[in-house]
Amino acid sequence: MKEKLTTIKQAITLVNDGDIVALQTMATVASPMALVRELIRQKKQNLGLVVLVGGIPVDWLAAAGVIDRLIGAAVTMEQFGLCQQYRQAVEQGRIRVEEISESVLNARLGAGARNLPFLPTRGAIGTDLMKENPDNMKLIEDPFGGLPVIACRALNPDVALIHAHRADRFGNVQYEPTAIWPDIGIMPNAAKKVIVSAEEIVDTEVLRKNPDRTVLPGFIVDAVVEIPYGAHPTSFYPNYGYDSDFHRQWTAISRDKDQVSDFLQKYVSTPVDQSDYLKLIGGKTVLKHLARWEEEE
Amino acid sequence: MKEKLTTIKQAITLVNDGDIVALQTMATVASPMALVRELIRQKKQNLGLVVLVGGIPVDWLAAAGVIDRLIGAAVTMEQFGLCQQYRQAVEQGRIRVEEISESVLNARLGAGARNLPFLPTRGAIGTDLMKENPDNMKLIEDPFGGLPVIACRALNPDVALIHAHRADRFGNVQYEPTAIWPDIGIMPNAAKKVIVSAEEIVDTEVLRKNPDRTVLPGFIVDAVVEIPYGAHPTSFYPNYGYDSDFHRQWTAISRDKDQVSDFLQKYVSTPVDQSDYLKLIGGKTVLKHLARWEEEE
Amino acid sequence: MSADWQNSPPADEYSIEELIISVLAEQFRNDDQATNGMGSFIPVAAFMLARMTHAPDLIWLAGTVGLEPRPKRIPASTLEAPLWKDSIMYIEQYGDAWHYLFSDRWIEKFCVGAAQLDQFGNANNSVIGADYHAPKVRLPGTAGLADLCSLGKKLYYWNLNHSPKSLVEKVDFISGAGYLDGHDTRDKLGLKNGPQLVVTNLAVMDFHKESKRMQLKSVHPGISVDEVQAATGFELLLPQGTVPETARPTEAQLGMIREDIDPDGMRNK
Amino acid sequence: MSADWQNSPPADEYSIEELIISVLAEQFRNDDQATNGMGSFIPVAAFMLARMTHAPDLIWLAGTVGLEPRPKRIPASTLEAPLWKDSIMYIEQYGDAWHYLFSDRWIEKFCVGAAQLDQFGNANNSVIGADYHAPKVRLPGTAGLADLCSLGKKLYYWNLNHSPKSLVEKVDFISGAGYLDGHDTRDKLGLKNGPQLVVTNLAVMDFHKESKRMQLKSVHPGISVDEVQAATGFELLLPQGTVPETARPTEAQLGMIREDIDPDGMRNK
Repeated sequence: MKEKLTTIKQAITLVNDGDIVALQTMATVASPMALVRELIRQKKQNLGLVVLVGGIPVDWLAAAGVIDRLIGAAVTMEQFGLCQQYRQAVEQGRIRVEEISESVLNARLGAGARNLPFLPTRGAIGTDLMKENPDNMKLIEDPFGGLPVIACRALNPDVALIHAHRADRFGNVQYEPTAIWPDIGIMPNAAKKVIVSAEEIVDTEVLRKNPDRTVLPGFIVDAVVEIPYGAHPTSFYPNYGYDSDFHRQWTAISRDKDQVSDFLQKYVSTPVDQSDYLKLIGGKTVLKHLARWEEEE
Repeated sequence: MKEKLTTIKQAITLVNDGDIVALQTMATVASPMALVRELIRQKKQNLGLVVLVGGIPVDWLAAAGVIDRLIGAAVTMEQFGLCQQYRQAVEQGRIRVEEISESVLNARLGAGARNLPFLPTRGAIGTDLMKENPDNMKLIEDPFGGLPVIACRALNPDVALIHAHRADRFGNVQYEPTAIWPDIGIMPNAAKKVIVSAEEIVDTEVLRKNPDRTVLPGFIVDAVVEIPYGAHPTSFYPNYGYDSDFHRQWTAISRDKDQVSDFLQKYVSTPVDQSDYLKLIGGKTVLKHLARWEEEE
Repeated sequence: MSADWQNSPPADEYSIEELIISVLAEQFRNDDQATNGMGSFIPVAAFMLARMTHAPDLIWLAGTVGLEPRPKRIPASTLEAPLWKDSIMYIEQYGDAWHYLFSDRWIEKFCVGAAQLDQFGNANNSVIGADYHAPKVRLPGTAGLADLCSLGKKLYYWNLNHSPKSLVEKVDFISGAGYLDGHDTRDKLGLKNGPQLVVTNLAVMDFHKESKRMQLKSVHPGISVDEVQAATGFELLLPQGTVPETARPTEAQLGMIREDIDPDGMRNK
Repeated sequence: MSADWQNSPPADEYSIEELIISVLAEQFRNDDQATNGMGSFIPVAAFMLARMTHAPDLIWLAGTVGLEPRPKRIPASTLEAPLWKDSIMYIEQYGDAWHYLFSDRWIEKFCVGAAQLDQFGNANNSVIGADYHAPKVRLPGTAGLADLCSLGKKLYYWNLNHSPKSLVEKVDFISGAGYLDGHDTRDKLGLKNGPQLVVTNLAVMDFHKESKRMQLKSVHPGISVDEVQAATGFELLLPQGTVPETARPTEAQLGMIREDIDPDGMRNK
């Protein structure tokens, strides 16, 4: 097997300006935040994002001017509210949105993963999503005489960014039993390149104990880096919960340009590495607290 | 949750003459053999089978005159040879075969499970499978201007027969980590009814310990029965290997009508229940041997 | 299950959230299958209440992920792991969810909120304003709503802010198909079921059988028909005869909501 | 990995299966990905041999199920769990396999047998005889072959019984698309790659670059070109100049096959 272990800096050089980047993210769940911070540090430009439901990473990438388009089903931080930087950018026409439903996203990525030109869905029929997206969603007849379907055009993102529980140095990636969203279940399969951060790099022998938990084979992965707490401030079950305080800090200032700039300076530009970042966000005290999941207290 | 636990007799009454039955089976792997024997005992008629790769259960159902058509990708017992009773029936025109490739089977069942009229594949393009199957495979244009695809018509079998490692009385079904073939991974999802035999019926609490291993939710399952060694003579990893001696006994006589009749009388009609069957096939000595997997000796 | 819930008297004091929860709970039967999305504290409370009372076998797929979970109480998010604690099964969200959720074969009922809902039950969670690419307000987006609306689900909308801005004559953008232009315009696309009920802070509405226009079903205690009409951005159809009053939650229901289901008051956030 | 495999001399005594294994092993490079189906003792031995010699990083998806397994030796079935012992990953066969196997993005090489193979590399594992619904012989069926042939794989056929019945001018039924009618007829359907090599008990054949007709590449030691032609049901193209002799397996390769890979002799069954 081929060596895929590298540094976060090297890994993110695989992302080119203008790329379409598939980003693992739900409202507050499992997002490769260390990789996202590195995108900002490397001042990537004109990226397009593919998300199922984007949360804080989308807001940060919008705030930092890294992205100019988004393909996705929703952007929100659930109980923490809307992503204001993203919202402003869309309202001002700086980010163009191709809004698609979850089944359309599944179909576009599924077609990409299978190298098929399209997959069909009957979700979203009758909505305005189709009207705004004639290049990627076309109503076609069922050749067997049944109801028409929406053909959803194959989408192959240039690169997928993923955070996982463990990986070996050859890019074989495991996920603990938990919700498997399309961002891990299909996005990397459709992408042309895959970059993975993992809570820990382990010996391949460890993976062989639970082959059913391996979600990505090394041969589709291009780079893997070890980043403990790499999903902070999003949750990473069962390791740690989302950081409510951190999310609230962000939403408290996220409408204000200057404060946003200071925030990103502090949490994204200044830390020299993940260990430095973890100190900054509160160190062991906060991490211990998150490991308990606030709902369980 | 609703009670789904029943007897094998009751369970198989859910299968009607003429039904299309999706059958879990690979060449020598994991097949719900106790359910298959009950189909024969209840003298079901004119069943159609859907299989990925059929082995000994297909041969028995052919021999017993239960089936008159088959939709599948292959029928063979791998190192034990062809299914001779099936082969004779096809050659004599008693069983009509709709031969499809694995991706076409996946597409037909996947469309059925999603209630879509079809799913596309580019597998099988250029073969004669399409020519023989114009009702279910049609070449259609890509509406986005790419290569054409084969639209594979949705298939919803009337009933799926499944053997699993464990289930609760509400029809929630678990499978141990191992190969998950389409016969368990998609067939039951596409079927209108699902009948499951399980090595053991457990308390729901047992399932909650490993929710990632639950492969079928109770709400799609209609009947569940407890049948230890219910896949014999096929293998059921990790519980037991396939029974080579038994397969060889069958292939030794499977070309001869009278001997076949005697064989089925002995192993299918005579045993009053699974425990009786297990004594007949050699009892604990054989079962202990199979539990070791012959390749591991 | 509380033994006396069937004979419990209507409560005198309750919050509007508690009323909505009790109305929604009533919609779920023992043989139903239901699921919830993000920010769905009220639907989750309704499912839990239904399961504790008249519908113990209601199948619940928590957050579209966890089958038959046992959360201790409603957690701070309805799309995080604590909600699907102790599930029997995790539904994988690309493959399995397509079979169980994004088809019209299973999981028939869904409760959801919408920024705008129009007289034919079309829902908008996408943009406010006419220019899609430079909207006045960019809303979160359709998420799975576009799918569920078109895939034969029965949809139950809740709305804590009944106003001419949220109940509009025509939505700015159809993120979720209701009855489209009314009458048989939904049927003609082969879309089954659709919006069933709209429960707001003022009233309960359903849809006229023929025209598919939104129709007042009941007004909440203390609210007049005129008040409801004045707060609605289009003319509501009225039922024949007197408009009934929405049933109040019972004391037993309130006890369950406040003590067992949602002691942390997530329903009020 | 045996240290001296590179300098090992050609063996004097070897079985035809061992020769075929060594020829096939040669086709797999260090950066390839390969998989095997049922009854594939010879391909599995070839993969294992390649990994023990020149291609230690050859990715092997055993039985299309198990990634990078460590079977102790070739078990009695190439589609049962002992083959994928100690795998790094189990590929789920409905969803994952569609991405990795039934597309032309990954797993490029596949070794397979066919009951009939014609001059353009079209394969038949379905029926012998003209009447599809009452065939002279019902063969097992295409299984995944129809897919793999059309999905841009490079196919390596092996055949232990080179005869006019197995190598025919035109197959009775195309279960797996080769070069169809030759020339650009495969290309025109947008099908990439296709059959690369046919290794039989007599010879090794490949396909002419332009016409896509089967062409003799080498004859096995002790076999003449005439013998090969006489055993072939169509006219084989010949390479320019003398037809080379197929390289014999080395002593080191034989040692690995006999002692490590297949001590039980599954390759002869």
